[in-house]
Amino acid sequence: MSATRVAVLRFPGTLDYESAARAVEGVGGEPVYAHHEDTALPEGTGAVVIPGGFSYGDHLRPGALASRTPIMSAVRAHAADGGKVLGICNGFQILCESGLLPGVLRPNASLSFICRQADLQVADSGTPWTGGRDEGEVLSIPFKHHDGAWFGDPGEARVVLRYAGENPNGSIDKVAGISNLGGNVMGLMPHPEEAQEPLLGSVDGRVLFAALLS
Amino acid sequence: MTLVVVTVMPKKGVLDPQGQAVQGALAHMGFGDVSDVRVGKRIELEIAGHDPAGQATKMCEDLLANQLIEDFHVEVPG
Amino acid sequence: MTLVVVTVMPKKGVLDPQGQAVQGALAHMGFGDVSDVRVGKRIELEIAGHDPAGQATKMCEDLLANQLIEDFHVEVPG
Amino acid sequence: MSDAAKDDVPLHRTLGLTDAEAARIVALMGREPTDPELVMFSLMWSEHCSYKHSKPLLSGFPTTGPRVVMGPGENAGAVDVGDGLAIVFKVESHNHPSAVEPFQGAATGVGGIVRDIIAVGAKPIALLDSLRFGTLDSARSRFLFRRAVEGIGHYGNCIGIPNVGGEVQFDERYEDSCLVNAMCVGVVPQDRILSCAARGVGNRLVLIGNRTGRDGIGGASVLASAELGDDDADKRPSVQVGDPFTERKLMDLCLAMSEAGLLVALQDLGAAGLTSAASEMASRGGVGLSIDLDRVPLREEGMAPGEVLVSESQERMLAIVEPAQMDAVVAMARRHELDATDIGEVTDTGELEALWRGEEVVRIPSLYLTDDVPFCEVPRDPAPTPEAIDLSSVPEPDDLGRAWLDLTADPNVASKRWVFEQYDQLVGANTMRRPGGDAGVVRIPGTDRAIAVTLDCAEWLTELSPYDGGMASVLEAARNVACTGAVPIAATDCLNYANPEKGSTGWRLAESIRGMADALTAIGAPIVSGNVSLYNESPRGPIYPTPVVGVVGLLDDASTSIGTAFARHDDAILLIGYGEPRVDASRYLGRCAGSPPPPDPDADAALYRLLATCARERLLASAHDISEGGLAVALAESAIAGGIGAGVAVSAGRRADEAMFGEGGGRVIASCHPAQVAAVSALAGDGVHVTQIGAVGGDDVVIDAGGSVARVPLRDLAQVWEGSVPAALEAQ
Ligand SMILES: Nc1ncnc2c1ncn2[C@@H]1O[C@H](COP(=O)(O)OP(=O)(O)O)[C@@H](O)[C@H]1O
Ligand SMILES: [Mg+2]
Repeated sequence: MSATRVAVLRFPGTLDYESAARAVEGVGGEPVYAHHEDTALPEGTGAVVIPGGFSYGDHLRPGALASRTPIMSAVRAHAADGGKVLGICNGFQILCESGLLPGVLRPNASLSFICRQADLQVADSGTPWTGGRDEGEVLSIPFKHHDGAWFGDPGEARVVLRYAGENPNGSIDKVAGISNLGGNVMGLMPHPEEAQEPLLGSVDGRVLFAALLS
Repeated sequence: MTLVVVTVMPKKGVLDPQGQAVQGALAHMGFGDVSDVRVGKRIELEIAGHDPAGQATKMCEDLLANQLIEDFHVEVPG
Repeated sequence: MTLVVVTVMPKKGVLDPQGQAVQGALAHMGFGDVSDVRVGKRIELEIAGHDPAGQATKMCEDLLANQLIEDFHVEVPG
Repeated sequence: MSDAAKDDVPLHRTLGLTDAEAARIVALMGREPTDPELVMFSLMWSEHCSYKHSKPLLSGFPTTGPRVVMGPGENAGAVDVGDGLAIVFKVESHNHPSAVEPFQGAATGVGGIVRDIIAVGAKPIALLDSLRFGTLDSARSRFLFRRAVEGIGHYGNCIGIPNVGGEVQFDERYEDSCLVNAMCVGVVPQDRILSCAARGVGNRLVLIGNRTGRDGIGGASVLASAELGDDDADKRPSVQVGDPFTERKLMDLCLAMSEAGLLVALQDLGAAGLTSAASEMASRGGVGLSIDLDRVPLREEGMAPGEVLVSESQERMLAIVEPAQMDAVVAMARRHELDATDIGEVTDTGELEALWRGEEVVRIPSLYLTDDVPFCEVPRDPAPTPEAIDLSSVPEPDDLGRAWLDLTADPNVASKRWVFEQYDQLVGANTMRRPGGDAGVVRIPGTDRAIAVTLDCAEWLTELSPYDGGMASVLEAARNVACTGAVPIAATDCLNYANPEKGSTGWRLAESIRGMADALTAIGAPIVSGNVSLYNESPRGPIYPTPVVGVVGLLDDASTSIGTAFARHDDAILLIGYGEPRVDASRYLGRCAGSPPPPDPDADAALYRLLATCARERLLASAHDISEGGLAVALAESAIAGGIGAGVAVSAGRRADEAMFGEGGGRVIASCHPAQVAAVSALAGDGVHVTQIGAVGGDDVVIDAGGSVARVPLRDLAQVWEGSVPAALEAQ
C-alpha cells in the first residue's frame, strides 16, 4: 500500500513547510508541496497541511491575503468532501479567514510576540486529532505567535486543545486549537511540527500528524 | 483615477486591546482626559474605472474588513 | 467629551510594505483597477477638557505618530 | 545636493570629505569629479565603508586555519564543518540607525546581516543579537530597548530564522549611544559558496528585489562616521523601513537561483547601496561595471542619478548573470513575485560607469573607491593602569542571602526572558538549546552534527585594561560555547568604539584587538568575518570600548550537547577551571573599577578540551560558566533552569562575599552522576582543576564559603531572576 499523500501548502511568506513536510514523513506520509497560485491540489492528495509562518507578511490581517488565493478554493472543496485539513499557527489563521473554521485570531493580550513551550490539555477526545488521548491528558508543544487569541463562539466549533495553566494570549476559553463540527478540519496555534523528536525536547506533536493519515 | 478612503474599525462591543493599550500609555504620559480610544485602519486607494465607491465596498466585503469583528466605511473625498 | 479622529499615514516616499502587499492581493483577486494603495491608522479618541484638537496634536507628537516615517492629521468631526 | 555648493560651502565638505581627501580625489581622477562621483567617493571613503581608521589594526587577527574555507573580505566568512558543508557567519552593528529609530533601525540591522549570509549562497539557520542601552530607570532607554527588541523580533520572526542567543547590558555609558549588533549564521554546501567578485566581460548586472527609493540617502554611511550631536537633526536620513516579507522572498529566490547554478556572483546592497555593491564586485573581480541608471526600478519620482547610486533602500541584491541565463533568472524572480532587472554589464575597463538619460555621469576606476582611501593612523595615547580594589574598602554585607538576591535581581544579571520570548527560537525545527543558557545549539539541517553559537563582550575589563578585556571577550564567548560540549572553531567580531581620534580610544582599540588576536590564536579559533562601528559617543561622553565577539563551536554528535540545568537529585556538583574570584570589575562591585588578574587563554583552551571530552563521553549532566554574579549566580541559574535546589561548600579565599560573588578566571559549574566524578577528575590537568563542591537537591540553594553560609529558597531566587527585567520596564 502506498503512503498517504499530504499536500503541504506554500504561500509567499510561509516558513514552516520543510519542518511540516518532515513531520509528515516522520509518521509515514508522503508530503507534496502545493503553491498559492495552484488551482488544484496535487494528484491523489489525501490530506492537507497549512504550515505556519507569515504568509504575505501578515499584512492587513494574519491569514487574510493567503485565504483569498486560488489554492484555497481547492482546499475548501477537499474539506467539503470530508478530507482532513490541519492548519498550524498562520495556517489556523488562514482557515479562520477562509471560513473553514469559525472565529478569528486576534492579537495576544500582551500585544507582543510570545515564544514558549506550552502544556496543552486535550479538551475533546472525540476528534481524530489527539490520537485517542483521554480528556485532560497533556501534550507539550511550543507556541510562538503575535496573533493567537482565538475569538469566536465555542459552540460553533469543537475545542480540541486548551492551554493548561494560565492563559498566555487572551484566547476565549483558553482555546489553543479547534476543529470544525465535522471534525475533519483542525486549526491550532502551537507548533506540533516542532515537537517531533526527542532531540528537540518533545514528541507530543506526532499525534496531530498521524491523524492526517488515519 | 479617484482617491477612495476606506476606514476599518473594530466593531462596537468587540474588545480592542490595541485601543486599550494606547489609552493606558496616554494616561501614563499625563493625558488623563482621554477615554474610549479605538484603533483601526485607514486605507487609501486610487481606483480607475467607474463606480469607485462600489468597487471599494466590494473590496471591503471580499478582503479589507473581517466583518466578524470589524465595521468598514467607504468615502470618496472631494 | 469630544470625539477626535487622528489619522496616521506613512510619509510620502517612505516604503509602505503593507500597502504594497494589499495592492498585490487585490490585483490577484481581480481588482485590477486599483493603484497606490497606502495603509495607515485611524485612531478615535474621546477627549474631555478644552482644546481637544490641541491635546490630540500633542498626543500625536508624543506617542501616536512616529514623525520620522509617518504624517498625522487631527480632525474634530461634526 | 548642489544647493550646498551654491551657499559657498564646497560640496565635498557638506558630504563630510576633508579638503585633503578632496584634493586626493582630484589627483587620482586627473580632473574635477562630477557631483554623483563626489557623492560616491564621500560614502566609500567614510569610516563606515572603508574602515580607514581600523583596517590597519585588523590585520593582527588570525584568519587562517585548517577549517577556514573563506576568511574576511567577502560578505561573510565560512568554515568547514564536515559532510562537504560550511557554516557561514558574521556579526554587524546597526547602532546609529537604532538610536534614531529603534524599531526600524534594529529591524533593518537584522535584514542587513541576513543578506550578507545569503550573498554567500548560504541558507540562514540562526540569528543572535547583542544589545546595550542606558539603565532602565531612564524612560528614553526603556523606549529604545523595547522598540529595538520589537524590531529584531518583527524582522527575524517574519523571515523565519530562529534567534538562539545574544546578550543585553544596561549602563549609563550607552544612554545616548545604544548598541545594536546582530549576527546571522548560515549553512552552504562548500561547492556552492558564492563570491561577490564580478567575472566575465559581457555578463549581465542584475538588480533583484525591492524598488529603489530615497531611503537612507546621506544616511547610514555618513551618519555612522560622525558623532551624533544635538543639533544634527537635519543630517538625519530619511529612515529606512524594513520589509521582512520581501526579504524572505528574496532569500528564497537567491538560494533557488544559486542552487540552479544561475549566478556568477552575488552581493547584497547595504551602506552606500549600488555604489558600494558595484564597486566591491568590480574591484574583487578585477573588471569594470557599466550601469544604466535609467533601468533601475524606482519607487519615487524625480530622483537624481547620485541618489539612485547611493540609495540605501533595503531588500535588494546585485547579481552577475551570464546572458544565456537571463530569461531563467527573470522567470524565477517572477515566480517569487520579485523584480530582477538587467541594469548593466561587466566590462574590461576596471571602471565603474553610470549612464543617466543616455549620458555618462560617472566613470571611476573602482579601485579608487575601494582601495585608495587614505588610511588614518589612530593616536595611541595609553590610559593609566587602574589599581586593584582594596577589599577593605568594599563593605561586607551582614546578610549574604540578601546580597545574593539583590545581585540576582540586577537587570544586567537577571534573566533576559522578556527579550528572547519575543523571538521565534524554534522555526526550522533544528533548535536544540534555546536562548537562556550559555550558547544556542542548532542542529546542522540534514546531519547529526550541531553548532553552538554565542555573542559576548567584557566591556568593563576592556575599559580598564584593553588587552585583557579583548582577550576576556574572546574567552568568555568561547567558554559559553564550550559549556555545551562544542569545540570552538571560529569567531567573528563587531568592534563598537567611541571616536578613535579622541582620548585613549585609539589605544584601547589597538590594544583590545591585540588581546583578542592572542586569545583567538591560543584557542585555535580564527576570525573569519567582522565589522567596526566607531564614533559611538555623544556630547556626554564615549561608550565603553565594546568588542563584541561571536564564537561558533561544533558538536560532531548533536545528541551529546550539554545544557545548563541541573538534572537529577543527588548529582555531584563540580567546580571546573582555573583562577580565583575577584571583586574587581565585578557586577557585585557594581562599577567599572579595579584591576582583575589577567585571563589565561592556554588554561581556557584546556578547559574547553576537557568539556568537549566530557560531552563526547556523556559524563556531565550540566555545565554552566561562571560569569556575571560569580559562583552564586551561576549556581542559582543552573538550579532555576532545572527546578532543583543545590548545596555547595567552597573556601572563603580572601572573604566569603568575594568567594560567592567574585568573577574572573575560567570557571564552570558542572553536575554529573556521582559515579562519574572520578572519570571527570581524571581529565584534570594543564592548569585546569576539577573539584567536587556539593550536590544537587532540596528546595533551597546553599553556599558555605569557609563557614559563612548563605541559604536562599530556590523559589525566591527564581522570582527575582525572572521578574526583575519586566518589573524594571513596568516601573514607568
Ligand atoms: N538579546 C538577546 N537575544 C537572545 N538571547 C539572549 C539575549 N540576551 C540574553 N539572551 C539569552 O540569555 C542567556 C544569558 O544571558 P547572559 O547572562 O547575558 O549570558 P552569558 O552567559 O553570556 O553571561 C544568553 O546566553 C542568551 O541565551
Ligand atoms: Mg554564560
